[in-house]
Amino acid sequence: MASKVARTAADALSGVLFDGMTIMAGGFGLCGIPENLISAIREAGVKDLTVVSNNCGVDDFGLGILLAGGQIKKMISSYVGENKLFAELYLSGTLELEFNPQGTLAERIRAGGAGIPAFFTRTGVGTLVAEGKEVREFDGEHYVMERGLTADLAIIKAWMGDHEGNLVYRRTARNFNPMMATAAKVTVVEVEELVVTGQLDKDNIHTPGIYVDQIFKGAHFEKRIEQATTRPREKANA
Amino acid sequence: MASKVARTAADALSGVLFDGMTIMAGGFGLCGIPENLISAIREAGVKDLTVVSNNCGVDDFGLGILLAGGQIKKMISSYVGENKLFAELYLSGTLELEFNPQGTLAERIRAGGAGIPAFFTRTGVGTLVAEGKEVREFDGEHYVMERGLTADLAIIKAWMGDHEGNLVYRRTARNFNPMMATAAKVTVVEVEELVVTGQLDKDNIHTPGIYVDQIFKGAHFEKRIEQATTRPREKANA
Amino acid sequence: MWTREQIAARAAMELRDGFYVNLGIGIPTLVANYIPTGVQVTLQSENGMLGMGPFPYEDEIDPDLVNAGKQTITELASSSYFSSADSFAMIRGGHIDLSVLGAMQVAANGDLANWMVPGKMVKGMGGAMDLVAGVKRVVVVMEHTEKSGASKLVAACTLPLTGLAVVDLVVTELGVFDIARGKAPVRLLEMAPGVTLDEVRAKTEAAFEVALT
Amino acid sequence: MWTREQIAARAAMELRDGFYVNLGIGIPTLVANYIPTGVQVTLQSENGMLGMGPFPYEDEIDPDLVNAGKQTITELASSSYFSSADSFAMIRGGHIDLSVLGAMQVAANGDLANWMVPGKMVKGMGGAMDLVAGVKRVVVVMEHTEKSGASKLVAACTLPLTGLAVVDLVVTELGVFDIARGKAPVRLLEMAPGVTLDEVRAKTEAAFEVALT
Repeated sequence: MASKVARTAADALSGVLFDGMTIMAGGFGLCGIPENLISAIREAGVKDLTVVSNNCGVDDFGLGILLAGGQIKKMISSYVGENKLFAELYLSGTLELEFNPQGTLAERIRAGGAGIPAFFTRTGVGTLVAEGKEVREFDGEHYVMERGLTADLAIIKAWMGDHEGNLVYRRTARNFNPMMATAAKVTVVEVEELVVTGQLDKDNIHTPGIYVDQIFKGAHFEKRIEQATTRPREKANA
Repeated sequence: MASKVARTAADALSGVLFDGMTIMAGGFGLCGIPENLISAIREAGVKDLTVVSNNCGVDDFGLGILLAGGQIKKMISSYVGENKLFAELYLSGTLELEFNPQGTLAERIRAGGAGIPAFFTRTGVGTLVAEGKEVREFDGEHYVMERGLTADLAIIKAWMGDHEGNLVYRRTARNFNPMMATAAKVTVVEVEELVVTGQLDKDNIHTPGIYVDQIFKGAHFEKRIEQATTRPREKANA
Repeated sequence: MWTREQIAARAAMELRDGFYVNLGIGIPTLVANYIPTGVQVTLQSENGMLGMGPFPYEDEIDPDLVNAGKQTITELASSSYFSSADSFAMIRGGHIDLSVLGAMQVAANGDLANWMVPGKMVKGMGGAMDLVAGVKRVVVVMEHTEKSGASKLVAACTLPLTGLAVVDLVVTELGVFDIARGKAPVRLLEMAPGVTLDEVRAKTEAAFEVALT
Repeated sequence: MWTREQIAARAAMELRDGFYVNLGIGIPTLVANYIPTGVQVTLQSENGMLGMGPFPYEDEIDPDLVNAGKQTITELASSSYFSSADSFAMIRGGHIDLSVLGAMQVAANGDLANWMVPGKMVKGMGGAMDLVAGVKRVVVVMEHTEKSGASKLVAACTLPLTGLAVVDLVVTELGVFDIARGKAPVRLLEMAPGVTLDEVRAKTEAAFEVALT
C-alpha cells in the first residue's frame, strides 16, 4: 500500500496546492494549529485562498503569516479579534469575511464530512446570521437551515499519529481538528510524535486513518501561547 | 453535589419509569446491551413502551425479555431478524414497528442530543423510507429530511465509568451507546467497572459525565454471544 | 452600587448545586471566584472541555490547555476533553444549565445584543449565539449604562442581535432584573446598596415592574 | 458457471490497493478470503470498527468484538473503534471506497432491491440503504436467477428499493455486468467458463450490450 508518511510539510503538500483553493485549518486561537503546514503554505506562495478556521492567528504567527503574505482572499471564521493586520485588510476591502457562529461552524464542518448537505439549528435565528437562509418551525420553535461545509484541503495538527494515519489529540488542542480531517478532499496532518501502527490505543483513536492522506512529524513546534494567565503560588505550609 | 452513583439497577431507575414512555436502549445485537437495566425494567413491569434500539435482542435475552413480557408497544429499529417472538407479535398486529436505516437511526439520535431538529441525508431517497418526508435537491443531488430523535430515558452499557459519570466503552460494544446517552431526558448507565473520578484518561472519555444522571456497577454481565464464529488454529510450526 | 466583583458575586448566587455552567469572557469569568459554599458546579469551556480548573501556576502552563478566552487553564480530576463539534452539540442540545454572559444591550422582550456595533470593526460572535440559543438559563452581567449615559436595558435592541428572547436575568451595578425571556414584564428584583428607585428609573429605558423582595 | 467462492473471488478483483471496503453478509463476506496479492485493503464494519481482522481462534473470542453480522471477529494493529454515528458519518460522507453487497434484484438503471419482499416478514434494512447511498463504488454479488427461474437482473425492480441508481457492477454465477449506476446501457463484461451468451440472454431480463474483453 502506498505509504501515507511524508518526510516534511512541503513533501506532504506536494501536488496538492493551487491558487483559489479552499483550505480548512485546525486550531482554536493559537492552540492546536498546524504551524509547520502553515509555514509550508507560506513558502509555496499559493494565493487567493479561502480559509476556513475559527480564528486567523496573530499578526506574526499562525494563519496571520498567510494574511501578511497576501495569500488569503476570504476567511470563514467565528472570531478574528487578535489580529491587527486582519482589521486593516478587511476595512480596506482587500479581504472577504464570512462570520459563522462557532458552534454552527463546527457543525457545518462535521456535516460536510458526514454527507449531510444541510441541517437546522436554533443558533442565529432572528439575527444577521439567518439573513437569506430558510427559517422553519419544528414543534413550535424556529430554526435556521445551515449548509454542510467541505474543502479542497484540510491541514491538521495532532499530538500523536501512526503510519496508518490514526490520530490522537491532546487536551484542548483537539478543537476543530477532528471534524476538519473528515471534510476535505485531501487531509494532511502534522504530529508531534509519529509512532508505528499498533502503538495507539484502539479504543481511543480520535481520528481513524481513513481520513488521513499524508502524515509527517513536524520539524518544529513553537506552540506559542496567546494569553499566559497564571495565579500566584500560595505560600508553602511550612 | 447529589451523587450520581446508585447501588443497583432498580435503585438507578427509581422514580424514572412510567407506562407509555420512550426508552432508548444501547447495543448492537447482543453486544454492548444494558442487560442489568433491561432485567430491572422487566421486573418493574412498566408497559406500553416505545423502544428505540437498533435490534430487539433474542427470544430469551436482551430486549427480547421485554417483548416476552408484553411490555413493548412499538419498536424503532433497523433490523429485527434474530427474534421469533418479534415476528409473531408483529404479524398479529400486537407490535408496532418503525424501520430506520441504521445510519439514519444513529444520526437521528445524535441530532436529538445535539439540538438539531432535522437534517438531510441521501440515505433512503426513492425508497419506502422517504415516503411522506420532504425530499430536496442540493447541488444536483436529492436528499430526504429526517428528524432528530429524543427519549424519556436512555439505558446505557459502558465498560468503565467514574463517579462523575464519565464513560469509556470497549471495542464494538460502543455502537449506539454514546449517542443515546446524549438524547434522553434521563440517562442511566451500567458499567463493568466503576472507578474513582480521576482514574480515566481525560483525553479519552467517550461520554462526558454531563450526560449521565445515574451510574452503577452491574451485578451480573452474561455478555451472551449471538454468533460465535471461529477459525481453526493452524498446526504449530514445531 | 455594586462593583464588578459584586456583580459577579450576585450572578454566582444563580448557581445551583450540580449545575453545568458556561462563563463568558470578562466579568462572567469572575463568577467562578464566588461560587457559594456547598454548591458544586462544573465549568464548560466551549472550545472543548468539561471540568475547567483554575489558572495554572507559572510552571504548570500548557499551550495545549486553554479556555474559550484563549487563557491558559488547568484540569481537574473530573475533566474531559472533546472536539468543538461535540462541545457545541452539548451546548445546542440544551445540556448546559446556565450561562453567564456580557452584553451591549438587553431588551424587555429578552433580546440580547452583544457582538457587533455597525460601522466598527467586528471581531465576530464566537460562541455567543450558540450559547444563548442552547443554554437552559442565560444570565447577563453588564454595566447598566453606556459611557454616554444611554441605558443598556432597553425597550428594544437597536444593535444587531445575538439572540431573540434569550435572556432570563440581568445583573448590573444597580440591581437585578428578571427578564424571563420576554414572557412576562421585566421585574426589578433587587437593588444594590445605596441605589434609589429613582436612579434605576432614570437609567433604565425598558419598562419594568418593581418586585423587590 | 462460477461457484459462490468463485463469485467472491471475481468480486475481490475489484479491490484496489489502499481501498477502504465494507463487505455485506453472505457471499460478500467471502470476498475477504480472495484479496489479490499485493493489494492491501482495510475492512470497515458499520457497527463501529475500521481494520477488521479474521475470525478469532476459539480461545480468543470476545463478546465485545463483533462485526455487522454479529459474528465474533478480531482486531489488527491498525484497527480503531468508534460509535455507530461516527461509523455512518464515514459511510454517508463518501469515505468508503467500495462495498460488496447481496441483492434480490438489480435493474438496468442501477436501482437495487435487497431488503424486503411485500407480504413476508421484514427483518429490516440494517445499514444497506446507508451503504448504497454513501459508498463510492457498489458491487453486487448474487445468484443470477430466483429459484423460480426469474431473472434477478431486471428491466425495472418490482421489489421495494434499497437505493436509486446505486449499483456499479454485478457479479453472478454467469458473469460480470457493468451497470454504471444506470448512466450507460448495461454491458456484459465477462462470462464464467462454460457459460454461453444464449444462456445469459435467456436468464437476463435487463437489456444489455455485449462487451466481452
